[in-house]
This record gives sequence, structure tokens and C-alpha cells, in this order.
Amino acid sequence: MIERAALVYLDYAASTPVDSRVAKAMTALMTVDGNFANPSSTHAAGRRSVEHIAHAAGQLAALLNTDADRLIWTSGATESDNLAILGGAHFRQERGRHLITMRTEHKAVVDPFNVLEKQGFEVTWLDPETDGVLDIAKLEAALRQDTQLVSIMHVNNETGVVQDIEQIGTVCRARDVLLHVDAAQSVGKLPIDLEALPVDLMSMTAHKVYGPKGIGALYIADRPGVHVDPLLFGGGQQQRLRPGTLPVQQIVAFGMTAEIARSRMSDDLEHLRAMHNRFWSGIRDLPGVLVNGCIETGFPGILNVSIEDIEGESLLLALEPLCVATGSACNSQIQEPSYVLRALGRSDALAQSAIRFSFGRPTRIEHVDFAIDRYRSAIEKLRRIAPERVQ
Amino acid sequence: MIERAALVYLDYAASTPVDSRVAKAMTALMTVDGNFANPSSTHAAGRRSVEHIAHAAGQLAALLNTDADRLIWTSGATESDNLAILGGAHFRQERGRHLITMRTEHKAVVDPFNVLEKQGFEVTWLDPETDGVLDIAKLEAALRQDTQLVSIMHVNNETGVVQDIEQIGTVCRARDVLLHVDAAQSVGKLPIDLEALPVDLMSMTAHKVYGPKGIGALYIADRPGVHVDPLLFGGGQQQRLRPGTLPVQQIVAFGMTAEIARSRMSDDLEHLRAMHNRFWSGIRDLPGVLVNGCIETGFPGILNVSIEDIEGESLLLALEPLCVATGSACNSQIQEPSYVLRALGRSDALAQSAIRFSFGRPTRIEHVDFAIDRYRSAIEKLRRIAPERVQ
Amino acid sequence: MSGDPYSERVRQLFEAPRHAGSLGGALSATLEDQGVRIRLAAEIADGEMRTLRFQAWGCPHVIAVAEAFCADYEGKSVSTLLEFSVSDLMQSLSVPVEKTGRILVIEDAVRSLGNIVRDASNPDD
Amino acid sequence: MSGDPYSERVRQLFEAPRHAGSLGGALSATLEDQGVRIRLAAEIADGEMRTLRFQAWGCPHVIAVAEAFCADYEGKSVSTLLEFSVSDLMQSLSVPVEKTGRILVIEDAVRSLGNIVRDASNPDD
Ligand SMILES: Cc1ncc(COP(=O)(O)O)c(C=O)c1O
Ligand SMILES: Cc1ncc(COP(=O)(O)O)c(C=O)c1O
Repeated sequence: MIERAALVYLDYAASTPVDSRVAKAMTALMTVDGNFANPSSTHAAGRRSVEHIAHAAGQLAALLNTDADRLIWTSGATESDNLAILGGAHFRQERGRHLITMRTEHKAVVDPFNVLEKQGFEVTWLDPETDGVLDIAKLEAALRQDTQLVSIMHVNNETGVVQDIEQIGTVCRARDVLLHVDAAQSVGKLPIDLEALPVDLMSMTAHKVYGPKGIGALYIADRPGVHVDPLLFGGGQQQRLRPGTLPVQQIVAFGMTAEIARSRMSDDLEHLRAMHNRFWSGIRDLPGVLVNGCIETGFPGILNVSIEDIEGESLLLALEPLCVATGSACNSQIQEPSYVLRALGRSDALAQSAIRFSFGRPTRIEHVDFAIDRYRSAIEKLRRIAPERVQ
Repeated sequence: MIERAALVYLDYAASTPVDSRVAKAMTALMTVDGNFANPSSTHAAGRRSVEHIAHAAGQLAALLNTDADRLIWTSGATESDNLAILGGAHFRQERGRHLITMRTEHKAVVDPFNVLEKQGFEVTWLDPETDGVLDIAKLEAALRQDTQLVSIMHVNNETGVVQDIEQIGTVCRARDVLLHVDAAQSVGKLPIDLEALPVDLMSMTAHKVYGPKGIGALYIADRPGVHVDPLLFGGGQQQRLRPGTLPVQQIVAFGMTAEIARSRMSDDLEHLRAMHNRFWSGIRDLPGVLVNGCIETGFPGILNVSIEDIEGESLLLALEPLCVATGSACNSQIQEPSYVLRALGRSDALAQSAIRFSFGRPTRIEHVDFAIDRYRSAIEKLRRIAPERVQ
Repeated sequence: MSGDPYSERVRQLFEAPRHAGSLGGALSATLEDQGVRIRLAAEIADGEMRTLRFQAWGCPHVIAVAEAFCADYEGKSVSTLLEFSVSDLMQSLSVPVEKTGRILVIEDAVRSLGNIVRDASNPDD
Repeated sequence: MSGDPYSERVRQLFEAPRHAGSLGGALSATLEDQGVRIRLAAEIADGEMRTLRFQAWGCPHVIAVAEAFCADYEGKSVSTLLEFSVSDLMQSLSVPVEKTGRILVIEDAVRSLGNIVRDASNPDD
């Protein structure tokens, strides 16, 4: 039983709690009896910090089946996306000034591309099909002689839609075009094998997978021509690609997080599928309910549903104490309909009614049942209050 | 008594341990029963995260006597320096393309200026006097009609030299030139009153003052014409100046760190002075020992000494298990003499023999005495081994 | 990043909108604009509003303001409808200014109800 | 950011350089180059080096290599001096290649000692 006053969190796509073992290790490391030395220091304490970082890089590399020295630590996926896109496009500008991405990307991808457009790069913005998935033929048609970089995310943060990265990468590689993948929502959750995948740059972040906020990484493939210009300067850290004192405790946490994720990935997925299915079974019969994305092929940690003739902001408030996300970008008091859902062909009204439910390791059946109950009663209440449409 | 095998850490200018209360609060916040929600989320859990951040901003603002909304969170002083210098110079390029800084700045300041030089900005690099302090007349002489930005650090990380920020700021303000101050080594250690100081931009970082690595801030004064262009794009966080999910646990830690620093600043300073004086008394009689900087006016947490006719790398190894810093930039196996000490007029050889001892809250008399003993015996040993100079 | 967009009062009114509903056979006005749909209904007796009910499709502030209006104006004289302005309610409920546009739809609906009531009571006009 | 630049062996040799010192009245060679200063001294008997001593001003690798040389060559025939090459020692002590320049000063000093020894034993040349 869930107490009414307590919050029920179903927003694991926004952020996750740090695994308690990870938090413990962080504390042990960063306090006075730990290993708090600056890894740039050459003394013995500094070298121990370096070893901790190397170990963590190994853990993350093992999760992704790549080499530890292909990973650059950043402050999160936002910075990784910027470094990959701004840094990648600048590094390769001799190769061409045409870039391709999708309309359903995260803001941390969209905005750097907007900046590049202002700098004279040309960007093709591909629309997905109505299920959110990219039609590979559209990508092929968009590729040009001067295309140098494609950026397409793995799992969409709003809808859970999964793109076929392997297929996309194969098309790019055949044309000597770099592929950047924003994998903030998939690293540690879906299998990713960077030995096998034709991916050149990949962004990730710890806080979506039970690690701390403020630490991410960028994978840079070990292939000729794959490189980025740095965005920050100073100090010689990380092959000059990303200076600044390395936050040892954050990196160690990301490493542990990766190792834990690796060991329990299939259990996690099974759990998410169970929660997802239970929730969907509990609401699918509601009149006017529509899935944004695809129930069968999407990432099971995320379920985004719109509902006809319901106002999204009121829905969200009626759902309290459930903590879920709207389909809207929530940076102002007046909520804009999500551009991601608009790109899937949803009307403004349907996009505005969208709620993203996202599940995580701590999610229990009681939470899901509470959410079903809340969602149904909120819809019922708001429909009751609403007047007939004016004819 | 110090065990010989245990490391003795006197490198608090490189990094500090996290206060155990701070570490505890971080863990409580970021784990499952804490407040791990994304502060960008509009639901109740997200709003609690926002409140935590607001509280932390208030704590840091109180330390600096400024308003919380003047502070932009970054990943550390390196990023803050880049944002202030690259972002500030770009934002004000209509005002002029001439910039002024010092040769003794940290790499995180030097390197962005090097980048700006390549972009067609002109940079005047001021040399300090032999005590490390800037002669204000030199700054006045360097200011031009088209000077738009001056960047001068507060406390030097290698020498502890303290610049007179108030005087420098007054000169800049009279000419409508922005002043950026890298205060990574002074925030929380020396009194800073941003209401009173004519400073426009100030960089800081938590890990030099018993907070975690990987969190910093940039102060941006609330004056017309003071602003920076962002370096990263995506998401609407922090007035679009610095996007990315705000790392709540890191920010809360920085806030607590600031509050603790504020309450014990004078005790801390007194302690550092005691350690500093004891150490200096213990080694000052050594033939050929020379202070880099100034014993009387410098920040007492740092003591940088050169010694005649001693090779620095061997000295450092002979000092083990003491963890201290060389005057050298330590990014390659062959150590370069520190450019900071060279700018103070030290010869390559003297610069190369420099050791930075830096003290902190956990430093005890035993540590200092151990360091004195080690330093004296290392010098004695290396002098014994060395041949006479070839005539 | 933002604080709570809803005041305590807005939360209460939204949570339990006691005046939500319709009134069979009463006078009513319906308006749709700014993405807001609102229907107000009044039972009148002796020039007073005995009962007020609303139906609304809109954000929580719209629902809260509609509820607050009904609660405040039940028992008042019908003439007050024509002078109704949302600004007092917006202030007392701390409605963000960005929402002024949609809240004004309620004002329009109230005025419109006022006109309907007036027309109904002066059938000879 | 870097790992330990010193191998265990270098640390041992540097920590306890048993052959550091001078030999009164012995043959010796002194060299200064590349920021390194080195003096080697040898007591010779029957064409063998009975005792070898070094003095050095330089980085830990310089001191360790000088110590290792003395330890290895005591007891050997003086003729070995002229064929001495640092490359084996550099490898066995894991001296980073960047330091080759300064370590070669030791090689030069050893050769120079070899010449002095040879000249001293063939005074008629
Ligand atoms: C797909 C995607 N990309 C990028 C980000 C930004 O990551 P971070 O919060 O680490 O900056 C997020 C989450 O916020 C995301 O879901
Ligand atoms: C003066 C100064 N500026 C900038 C920095 C860089 O700060 P951070 O380690 O937070 O990137 C440091 C320390 O490393 C410093 O001492």
C-alpha cells in the first residue's frame, strides 16, 4: 500500500538514485582517509587517484566492449553531445559542412546543431515515422557528398523509441560520414557493443543509470579521421580534449555503476518489461489513450501516452503525488507541446496531454498499480469537469 | 609520530578531502530515500531538488556577500575560467579586441587566452614583480582604448602570492574594462566581499576548500554590460548560460562547504599561519633556500621554496612519503621548469628545484615536523651525492 | 527549473472543485478560446445567483479560477456579473502573468453569462 | 596524469646508493651536460676495478643508473669500460626513453673514465 502523502516516483528517465554501494564508495574515496588527491599530482597519492580512474575507465569500457582509452570524461551527456557535435563538426570542417540529425533529438543535440547552422553549416533535420523510428531510406536520401557528421540518438528520452544504430552506422560508414550517438538513455540499460557497432562518437551520462549527476563520458572511436576539437582549454588532462581536475569520486562512481549495470542488465530489462506491461494493461482500455512510440519495439523503461481531450497540465497536477513527466518542455509556466511528439505527427492537443511514465530498479508493483489508479481517476475527474465541445 | 610507510599529504592546494558532514549529506541526498530527482522536472520531487539548489546557492552567495542568482554552476574552475574568458571576450567583442592577463595565471586562464590570440584578439601578458605581485602601474600602462577584459587571479596556486583585487578592479572599472578573477585558491579561505569588490566575473571550485571535485561556479556581476556567451548549448538550465542536468548532490556539497568555510575562516587562517610559520622556521636556515613569492604577504596555506643546486625531481622522490608538488608542470616525464616561477625571475635550475608545500585543515604539527625533517635530510643526501661543479 | 507554479489555494480549489458540474435547465454561457473551454451555469432567483456551476477544460489555474468565481459569486446579485474582472482572483490565487490570456476567457464567459441573465430577465428588450 | 615514473629497482637504487661517494687519490672522470653532472672514480688493481664510486647531480634515473653501473662493474676488467653502453641498464631499470639524452651522459662519463684508466696504465703512449 502506498501512503497518499508520499511521492511515488515514476520518472527514472529524468534521473535515478545513486546505488547505495556506489554512494558508499564515493564517500570512502573523497573523505580524509580516502583517496582525495588530485590525479594530476605526480606523488604517490596522486598516482593512486590515477589508478582509481583507470579502473573506472576499465569498468565502463567493459560495459561497452571498447578500450578504456577511448573514453573522455565530461560533466554529463549535455557536455558530451556538445563536444561531439560542435567539436566534431569543427574538426572535420574541411571534409564538408553538411550535417544530418533528427527532429526528435534531445535539446543537448538540437541546440549545438542550431549553433552550427548560425556558423554556416547546413543541417538536414530528418522526421521519424509515426512510430518514432527513422526510415533508413530517408537517411540515405539525405546523405550528400559534403555530409560529414550524422547524429542520431539511441533511445529517445521522451518516448523510449529505439533507433537501429547498427543500420544507421553502416550507411554512414559506407560514405565516410561520422556517426554520433546520444546514448544517455541506453548505456547500462540496453546491450551496446562498440567493437561491433559502426559508431564513431557516443555520449553517455551516469545519472540515468544509478550513478551520480554531473559525470558523463564521450566515446571517440579509434579510427583515422575520428576526432573532435576541444571546447575547454587549460591543463593537459585527457589528451587536451577536456581539461579540469578529474573528479575522481564521480568517475569511480560511474565505473561502479557501469559494472553493476553490466552484471544485472538482463534482470533489469526483465523487471522493466514486467512493470511496463502491467502498467499498459491497466490503462490501455481507457477511451482515447494513445501510445507515443511503439509498445513492442520501444525501450520498456519508458511509456509515453497521450489521451484525447485532456489538458496536460491539469492531468499532471491531478496525478500528484505521482512524479511523472509531461510531454512538454517545462522551462516556462506556459507549457509548450513537445517538439518530439509533434515530430511523431501528434497534434498540439495530443502532444500536450502526453505523460511519460518511466520505470526503474526501485519500481514495485504497488507503484505501478498506484499509477494506474491515479491515471484512471485523474482522467475520469477531468472528463467529468470538462464541458461538451462547442459545436 | 608519523609511520614511515604512510603518506604524509601536504598538497592541499592541489586538492582537499571532502568534509565528512558534506559527504554524508551528499549520500543522503543522492540515494533512493533522498532527493535524487532532476531539478528540471516540474513535479514535487523535482521542485524539492530546486529548493536544495536554491539553498546551496544562498550559502555560497552568503560566503561571498552577493546574490544567489549571480552564480552559475559549472564543473569546476577550469570551466568557469573558460566561460568567463572565452564567453566574456566573445560577448564583448564589439567593445574591443584587446585583453590583459598575467604570465603567472593558471593554465585554465592561460590556454583560453592563447585560443583568443589565435582568433585575432590581442593579449598583453603582464609580468609580476619578483615577489609575484603585480605592479598596478604596469596594468595602467597596458590598458588601451580597445581593452575589454582583464583577468588576474586572486591567490596564485603555485606560490600563494595574493594580488590586490580591489585596486586592480578599481583601475579596470574606471576604464569600462571587465575584470575576471580566478579565485579557485581563495574562495572560502580569504575574505571576499563581492558587494564591495569591483569584480565582474569570478571563478571558483569546491575541491580546493573541502568540497567535492567536479563542481564549480562562475559569479557574474549584476551590472550593465557584464555577461558571457555560453560555451555549451541545450536545455534551458541556468538562464541558458550553462545547460545540463544540475548535479544536485555536488551543488548541495559546494553550498555546505561554503557555509562551513564561512564559519571557520578565521580559525582556518590562524591554523594555516601556525603550520606555515613552523615549517618555515624549520627550514629557513638551510643554505641556499629561497622563497618563491612572499612570506609576509602571501596566502599562508602555500609555501613554495627553491633551493640552490638541487635537482627538483630527485628532491621530490627523496621527500617521499611526503606528498607535495613540484614547481614544474608535470604532464610529461621530463619536467619543465614552472612558467610561473620563471615569470618571477627564477632561473630554470631554481625553478626546477621548487617544492610547493601546502597546508590544510587536517595538517598537524607532526606532519609539519615530518616534512621539515624529510626536506632537510633530502637536501643533505642530495648534496652529499653531488659532485663539485666543473670549473 | 522552477518552483511550485501553484499556490496552496490553487491546489485546494483544483483538488476539490465543489462547483464543478452542470445545472439542468439553468441559464448558461459557453466559451472556447486560447485553448480553454469554459461553461458557466446559473440558477437565478430574485435577481440573485442561487447556484453557480462551471465546467472547464484547461490548466489548473483555469479550473481554480472558475471554481473560485463560483464560490465567491453564489448569493451575489446578477448585476455583479457584468462588472466581474479576473484581476483580483488572479492576484489572490497567485496566477502567473503568462496565463493572463487564458484566464481572461473566464472573464469573458462571466460577462457573457451576465448578458444572458440580463437578456433573460428583460425579455421585452 | 601519469602512473609511477619509477620502477621498483630505480626506487631501490635511488633510496640506497651504496656506491655514492668519492675515492681519495683514485682515477676519476667528471662530465657535465644536459643538466646532469656526474663524476666517476675507480680504484684499479691488476687491470680490475676494485672499487667504483659515483657522484651525481641529476634526476632519480641518473642517480639510479650511476649506482647500478658501479654495482655491476666493480670487479670487472677495466677494458669493459670502453665498451659500456647504457642501453641494457636503461631497459632493465625501465628508464623512460625521453630520458635517453641525460642517461647518455653517464655512458660518456664511463667511456671517459675508461680512457683515463687506459692512459694511466700505458703511461708511455
Ligand atoms: C537523450 C538525452 N541526452 C542528453 C541528456 C543530457 O544529459 P545530462 O543530464 O547528463 O547533461 C539527457 C538527459 O537529461 C538525455 O535524456
Ligand atoms: C588557480 C586555479 N585555477 C583553476 C584551477 C582549476 O580548477 P578545477 O580543478 O576546478 O578545474 C585550479 C586548480 O586546479 C587553480 O588552482
